[in-house]
Amino acid sequence: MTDVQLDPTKRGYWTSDQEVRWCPGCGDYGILAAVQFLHAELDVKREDTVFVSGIGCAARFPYYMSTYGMHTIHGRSPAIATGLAVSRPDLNIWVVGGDGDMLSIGGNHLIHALRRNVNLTILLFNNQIYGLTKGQYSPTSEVGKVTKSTPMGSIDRPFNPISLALGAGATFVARTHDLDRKHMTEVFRRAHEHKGASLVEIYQNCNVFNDGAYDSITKRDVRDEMMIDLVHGEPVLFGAERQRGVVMRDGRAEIVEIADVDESELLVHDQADAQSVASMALSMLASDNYTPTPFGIFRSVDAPEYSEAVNQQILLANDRQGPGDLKDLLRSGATWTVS
Amino acid sequence: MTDVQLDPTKRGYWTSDQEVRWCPGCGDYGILAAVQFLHAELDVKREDTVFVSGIGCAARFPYYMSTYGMHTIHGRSPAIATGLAVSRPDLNIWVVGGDGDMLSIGGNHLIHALRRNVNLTILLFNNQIYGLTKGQYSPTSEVGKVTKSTPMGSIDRPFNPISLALGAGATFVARTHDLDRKHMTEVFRRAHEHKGASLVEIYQNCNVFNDGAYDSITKRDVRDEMMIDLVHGEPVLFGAERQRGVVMRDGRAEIVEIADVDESELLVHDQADAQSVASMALSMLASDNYTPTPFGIFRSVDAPEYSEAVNQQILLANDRQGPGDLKDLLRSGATWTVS
Amino acid sequence: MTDTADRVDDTTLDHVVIRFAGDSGDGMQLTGDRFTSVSAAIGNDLATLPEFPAEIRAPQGTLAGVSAFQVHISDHDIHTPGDAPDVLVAMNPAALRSELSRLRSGGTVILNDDTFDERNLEKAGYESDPRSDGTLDGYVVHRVNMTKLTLDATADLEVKKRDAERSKNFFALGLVSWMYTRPLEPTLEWIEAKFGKLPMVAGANTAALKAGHAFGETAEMFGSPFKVAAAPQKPGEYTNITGNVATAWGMIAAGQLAKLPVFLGSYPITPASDILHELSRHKNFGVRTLQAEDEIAGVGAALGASFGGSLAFTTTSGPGVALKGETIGLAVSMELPLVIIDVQRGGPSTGLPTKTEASDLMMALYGRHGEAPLPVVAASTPADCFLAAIEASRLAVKYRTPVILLTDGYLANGSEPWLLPDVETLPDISASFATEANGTDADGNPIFLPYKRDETTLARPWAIPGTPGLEHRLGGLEKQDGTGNVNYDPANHGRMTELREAKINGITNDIPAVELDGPGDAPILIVGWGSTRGSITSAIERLRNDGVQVDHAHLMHLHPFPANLGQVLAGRQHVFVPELNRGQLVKVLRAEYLVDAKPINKVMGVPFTGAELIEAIREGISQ
Amino acid sequence: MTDTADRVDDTTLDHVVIRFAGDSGDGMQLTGDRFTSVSAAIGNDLATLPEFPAEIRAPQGTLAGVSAFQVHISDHDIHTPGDAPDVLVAMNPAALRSELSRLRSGGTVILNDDTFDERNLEKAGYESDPRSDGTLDGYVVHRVNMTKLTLDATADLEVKKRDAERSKNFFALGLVSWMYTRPLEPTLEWIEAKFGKLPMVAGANTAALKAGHAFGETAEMFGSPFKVAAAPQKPGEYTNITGNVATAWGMIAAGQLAKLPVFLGSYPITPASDILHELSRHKNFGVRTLQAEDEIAGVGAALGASFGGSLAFTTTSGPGVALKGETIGLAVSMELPLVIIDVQRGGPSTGLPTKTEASDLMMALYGRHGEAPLPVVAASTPADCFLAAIEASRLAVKYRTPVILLTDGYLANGSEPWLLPDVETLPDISASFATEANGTDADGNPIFLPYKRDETTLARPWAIPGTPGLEHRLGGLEKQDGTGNVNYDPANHGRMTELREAKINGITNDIPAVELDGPGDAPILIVGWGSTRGSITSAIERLRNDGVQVDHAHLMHLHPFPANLGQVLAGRQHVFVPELNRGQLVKVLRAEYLVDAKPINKVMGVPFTGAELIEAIREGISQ
Ligand SMILES: Cc1ncc(C[n+]2csc(CCOP(=O)(O)OP(=O)(O)O)c2C)c(N)n1
Ligand SMILES: Cc1ncc(C[n+]2csc(CCOP(=O)(O)OP(=O)(O)O)c2C)c(N)n1
Ligand code: SF4
Ligand code: SF4
Ligand SMILES: [Mg+2]
Ligand SMILES: [Mg+2]
Repeated sequence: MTDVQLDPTKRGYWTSDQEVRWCPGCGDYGILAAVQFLHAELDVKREDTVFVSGIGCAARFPYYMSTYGMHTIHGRSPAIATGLAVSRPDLNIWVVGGDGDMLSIGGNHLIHALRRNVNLTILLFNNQIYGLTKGQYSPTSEVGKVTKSTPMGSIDRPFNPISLALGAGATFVARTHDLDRKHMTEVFRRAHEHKGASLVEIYQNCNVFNDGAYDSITKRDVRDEMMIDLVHGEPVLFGAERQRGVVMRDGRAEIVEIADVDESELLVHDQADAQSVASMALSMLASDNYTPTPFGIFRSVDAPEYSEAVNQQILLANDRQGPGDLKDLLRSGATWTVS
Repeated sequence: MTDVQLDPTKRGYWTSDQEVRWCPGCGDYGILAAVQFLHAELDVKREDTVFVSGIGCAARFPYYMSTYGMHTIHGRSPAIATGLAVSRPDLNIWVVGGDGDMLSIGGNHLIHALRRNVNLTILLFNNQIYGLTKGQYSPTSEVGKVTKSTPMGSIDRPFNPISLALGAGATFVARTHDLDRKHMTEVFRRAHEHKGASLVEIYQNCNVFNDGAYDSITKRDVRDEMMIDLVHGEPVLFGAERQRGVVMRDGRAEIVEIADVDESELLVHDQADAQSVASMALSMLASDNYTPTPFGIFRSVDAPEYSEAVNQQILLANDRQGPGDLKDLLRSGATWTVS
Repeated sequence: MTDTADRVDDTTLDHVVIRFAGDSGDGMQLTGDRFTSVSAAIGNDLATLPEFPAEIRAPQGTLAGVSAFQVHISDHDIHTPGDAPDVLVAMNPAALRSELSRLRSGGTVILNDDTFDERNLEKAGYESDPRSDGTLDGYVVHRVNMTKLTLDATADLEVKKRDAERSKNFFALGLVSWMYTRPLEPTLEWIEAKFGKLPMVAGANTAALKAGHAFGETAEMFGSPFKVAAAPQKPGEYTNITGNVATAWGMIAAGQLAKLPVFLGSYPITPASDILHELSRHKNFGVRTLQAEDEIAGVGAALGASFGGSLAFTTTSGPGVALKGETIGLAVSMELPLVIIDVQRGGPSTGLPTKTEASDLMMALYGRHGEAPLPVVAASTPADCFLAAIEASRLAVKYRTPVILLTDGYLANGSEPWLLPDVETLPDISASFATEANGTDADGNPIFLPYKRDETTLARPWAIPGTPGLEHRLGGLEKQDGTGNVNYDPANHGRMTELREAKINGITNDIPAVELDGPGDAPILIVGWGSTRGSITSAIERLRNDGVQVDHAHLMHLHPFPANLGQVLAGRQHVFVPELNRGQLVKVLRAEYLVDAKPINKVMGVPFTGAELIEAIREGISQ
Repeated sequence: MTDTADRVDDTTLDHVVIRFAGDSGDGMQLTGDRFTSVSAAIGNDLATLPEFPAEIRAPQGTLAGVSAFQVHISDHDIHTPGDAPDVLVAMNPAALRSELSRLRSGGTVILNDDTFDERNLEKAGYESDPRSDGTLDGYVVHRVNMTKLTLDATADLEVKKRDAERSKNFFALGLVSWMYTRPLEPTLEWIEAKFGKLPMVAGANTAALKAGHAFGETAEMFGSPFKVAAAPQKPGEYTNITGNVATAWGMIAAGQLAKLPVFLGSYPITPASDILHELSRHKNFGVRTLQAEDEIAGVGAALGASFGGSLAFTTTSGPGVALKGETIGLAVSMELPLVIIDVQRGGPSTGLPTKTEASDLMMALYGRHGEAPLPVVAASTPADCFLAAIEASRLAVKYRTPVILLTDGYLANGSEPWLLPDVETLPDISASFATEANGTDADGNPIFLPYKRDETTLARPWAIPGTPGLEHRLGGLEKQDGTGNVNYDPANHGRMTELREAKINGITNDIPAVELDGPGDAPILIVGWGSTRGSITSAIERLRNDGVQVDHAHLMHLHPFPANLGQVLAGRQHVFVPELNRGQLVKVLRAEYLVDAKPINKVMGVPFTGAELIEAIREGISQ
């Protein structure tokens, strides 16, 4: 063992001995790096950290972390992680999966984990494709996508994962992308700190089956005009000169030239307002990969966390009923004695 | 056979010969009546109509309709109905189920049917309880609900079915309740007419396991103050004197006394605006059964219907490739002849 | 013993079978339950068979809505709720119509006469009045105006008429209690405890109960009351317990014995839901119950909890197990402890959800893709569910494997008196978590090998999050022997497949030999499993009385089998395997031991009667 | 026939086995495919075995990233891709390391010498250079600078160096084509057709292919080229087909033969996805494909489509079948036609997704709760998948039942020359929908009885929406015989259970008797099913050459069995059942026929070699 493996503040400490087996150039590498670097900064222990995943390229993630890990079955990771979290509220649990894993087969477990507000940090690697099975369209693929299973183009209207999560009552919802380590790290940090379920959608490039899907948003030459950075408490502005902004009009988020509106009209981003639908409106701005797209934290609101509530009931039951005694339990119904 | 069974404009024509087996007083009776009366008015044929359901009290529905029907398994009806609709776009297909069936085990199939916009009229009987299995809490039960499986009260934050459906990108979303046949009928009619997936949440009383759950909203003495009737193109007003209304402020729907605001500030309901989040804000108004609650059509927007798109691809393929010929198919790869 | 109640003397019976039947809303299950409890406390041996409709409440007064509860009480050891009731209490015409055919000839019918109006007769499908058209010829019939008498009894109480009428089941209970000399006090106390906060309800029920009792005493309809004496039972403390409660208590006990917190991930389904309900009441044992969004999430959450160090369970019925197969396969691959409890019901598909059947055995054995062997255990009486749950947990924990425990609707809802075990004598089933490295890497540094096996059990170490230095990753891809790393090597896959199999097969050495009830070398051997134990026992008691020589082996362990089973099967003239399915265990026995075991099957949603078994066995012998 | 290529004369071989191996990115599957196609067109008999890693692209140059394609070409009838290759083409050190041990002793190794640098050697885990450290002693070794030669050949083309380098697989193909006298033209045409729109790519591939060929001709390394003559084949038109394509075409054909629109509800999963892909390309047959949100939705949608009158399929692999169990049970109860295709892969759990196995048989037979019998059919060669899909459809339609069709990863991706059937001779498998009432009610009015059965087949009528007067409701609750109404009557449940069983068992009279390959009364019988056909055939050919008397029965129908199977099994000295699992069919045979059939098992993700079978059989006999 080398030094970095003994120093929790070094990335190497968080790196397992398993060879990383993603395609060269895959966006997953960058995400892995961000998560590892973040952990080198966090005050958590390796032994208290668990990565849980389903099946897919993204879902290989746990193997590459030197923590505890479960690489489970397709779609079920939020449910499996829920059981772990409820029974072990002391752990730092991350759930990782792709758009197919989490939104197709696993969609139900995801929305239930979100509504229950189980203390999980959920990373949704959205590459708008099924990578591991070699390139079928996914529930986030754009209409008309030509893939092996849709030679004439897909006809399913895609989910907007942020809108779906907000509609499901999620308490923390954010978006980042695989090219910006710093942004990822900050969003992941906030997601980790959030008490309850946090969902982070990560725009991730699959350079083999859907290369450049997000180039129209995140490439250097367009990103200023296409990426909207959400900052809590600040007006929503973007553009190279921050010359454009977002206003709410007639229930819609609309993009305007700042020059054309009164400054007071600009939408001030409030991620902490549980009643507001402005976040939903912002999520709906990005209906495809050719519209300016918000990144950052859409919503981060307080609500009771699930595993804690479970454990409080246990404490309360102990208070009320006294600690469980097997002998008493067996005698809790009517009994009689034969002598 | 009696006369009514031969006259499609009579309810009796739409009534099967099976004894209805719901508890006396169950809200399901009223819904059944509304659906049957509606069909007596619609211009559809009995033989072209199919009711598909999962498992639960609500899901017994198909047995009582004199149409074709499938009483399937728990949670799967939207998926099963999708296959039927895609393969038989000529049919009038209704999907019926409870809050457990559709939002717990079946949540994923529901949101996928909604996003795909399959031509299904989906009735979600929301009694905030598991009826058939004798009274466990459901994904729509309020926090703190004491049931057999939650003797110390439930801790799961409930889904708001309207918000969830909107977040999933549904094209038609509405709410009605079992006491108002007329309202139900109109909403069902509009749902039926909608091209694509329509979801109707029906507040339904389970008088055995969750009696009076909606009394606080729909009872005669409170309903004027508690029920908000959504009318397309009109300001959202309610109250015995229509003295209250809804405005959008800071991204929230808020209830105001009309006297306190300028009339122009009132939210004008626009169910046809696909980009607006006002419907979402309205859905979030009713966070429990003690807040004024909107009824009617939240959203009804146009979007390509799924089964039609499937069939268009078939026509197109026929145009492009010519009608399928088995002999040609077998010879479509490289072939060679041995003589 | 015969099928009908034998008079020991004029006022004493050795046993009696009573069937309470009425509308779903009539409270028959409660009535039966109370009668059972009181009889248990008197010291009778007993067995019960509740039967209720799949609908919550089918339309009142219809056949579909009939709910019944059969209870067999006895002054000696009995094994079944009785083939044919001696007494039928019918609260309405539908109950009479649907249940009468079960009554033994000459049996007693007690009717709530007030319900026999035209409407109800019609709803029940009677074209003429069964009370007068000869239908009841050959039975002893008591027509009692139970509704009216209940209303009279509660007239002073200012209860609404509709509410008062609801107490008529207590009237029936009072009457039958008088007939069979059951004390009222326990029920009065129970009413007080249960309805104390609703004095109106408590009052009406009390009044009705007493009125029914008094009616028996005064009406001069019933002759003198019968006694059924206490059965000679082993000394000790008893309680009356249903299979579902016994299962739940067994799970709690297993947690205590394993020194692990109990976790249940479940989704409601008949007839398993009551296990979830019962467990939820005992959070003071540190029990965590999660009502998941579906069965897959239920078992998934349990698997997650198992990884975290809980003793994890999932409870369900057939349709749920069908859904859980993929996750159970993952547990096989991860080699984590997990107990899946299948309370079987009538299939296929939704089938007969409230009826019993034992047709999930093959699914339990083979219902997963790939080679995914796991132990299968079955309970055979309601109380046996307690020990079966502990045994399933023991195997799961010790061998780090999912285990399927089979019970069924009959066990789940049926009850029997249970001699409470001495808690101190229950087995210690604890396993210790790994805390240290168990291997060295190429450089000689200590490392943790999550798939390095115990030499005896072949179980792998169980290291849970929170343990420093033992961080490891589990998954469903094939793993390298020892390290547990993903591995696609052909030879390794072969080895791992064989190791997983050998581990489970090895359990055969860790379970008791199968015991025989019988001489041990009888020409006829009956091999049973699950809830048929009572029926088989009672059938062979009678066969033996008739001089037929027969052994009975009843299997708790269905995979792997006890080591001596091959011997036990060998050299018999006849091997019969009665099952509430179309022949499942019999297939496995034939394949494994190449013996010509013959199936005896019944798939009707109800247990075998002793008579059916006797007939089938006699027929089998004569062939 | 022996294991190594026999020279017929100096330049003619009777068969040869070539294995192309390289990095996942090296295009080995494509190279193998092209070589196969050209050989097929020459008229060789052939069999192929593609093998690729579970990762999309494991790190370049690593063992985990090695992808290989083995092809066996021959001038006579062959049955397997060959036990041990004669020639190994290794595009990098990892390929050499991972594949060398398979090569027969004395075999030929062709290396891309340019890749044997220090880095790559290290990535492959070589500590010294295998080219010089003795590793290759005993083999004929050709070191070729494929990368450099490819770059040279494409130098004039203005292709970027990285892109040009990609064409090196065509260089290898050109070289091997020269060695075995394969024409270049078909591949040149193929390149044009495939890459015509990318002239750079087409140009580079063409140049590389020609350069490889020229290198063989000029380099004087390889002696003279060998020929492998055409195999004597039945006259007719042939195509080379993989199992997945054959399955897809069989589904389309079944739709045509049944005169029903084809519907596929599916969810992608290795190795079944290609069936979905292939079907999606043929919408002009009216084929509807739905990529569902999961496997449960896939089979559910298919069941919905079946109710609507489609010939409905769902395609998946083991984990998917595990999820579909509940819905398949519903189809059993609804008695609707439905074909579930399981392309088996290594299990349990995620297992070895790209490797083959045959361990889902028990799940196919029993993986549902309750008594839910259904027919199970298995294909035995890639081309046989076509007929197997038609047969599964025939049974589904005729008997209104779900049918499980088992193929596996080896069949799915493997290919063989297929004599195209005469479409006119394919069976008519159409069924007519019910259009009229088939019963009368109490008042004598005509009514439709959805569960009134055909007297011969016991199939119920199939009435689809759109048919006036036949409106009816299906469900998973037990149904009344005839009417199909919900029914909880015990006797009815027993009857329906037996009817469902009898319907499926009756199929035994509607399937061909099992045919024997062999004398018919040999003391040794081999019973096989699925993709082991080739291995078994080739093993017993050799055994017979050695004078061993042996019969071979290969089952397409695994439930119910052909009527004569019992007879076929009777009176043998030895019955062996080779399976790519731990012994599944053998269990069923033993249970059903009480014969002491012995398992021969392999669970390594790859087919049996002939040698393994021979050894196992010889060992079995000697015991
Ligand atoms: C039950 C089951 N169904 C299907 C599969 C096949 N499968 C594996 S990963 C996957 C989807 C991969 O897409 P995604 O989740 O987006 O992950 P990515 O590979 O793109 O990171 C599928 C369909 C499986 N392993 N298990
Ligand atoms: C796979 C499966 N899981 C569980 C059940 C048991 N079950 C039947 S209905 C139901 C829920 C009923 O609640 P809901 O859907 O709200 O319908 P309601 O009865 O309230 O109308 C459950 C859990 C089942 N039949 N199948
Ligand atoms: S297939 Fe795509 S997502 Fe998967 S590892 Fe390769 S580049 Fe990444
Ligand atoms: S249990 Fe509730 S929902 Fe079900 S039929 Fe009765 S009242 Fe209706
Ligand atoms: Mg993806
Ligand atoms: Mg409900």
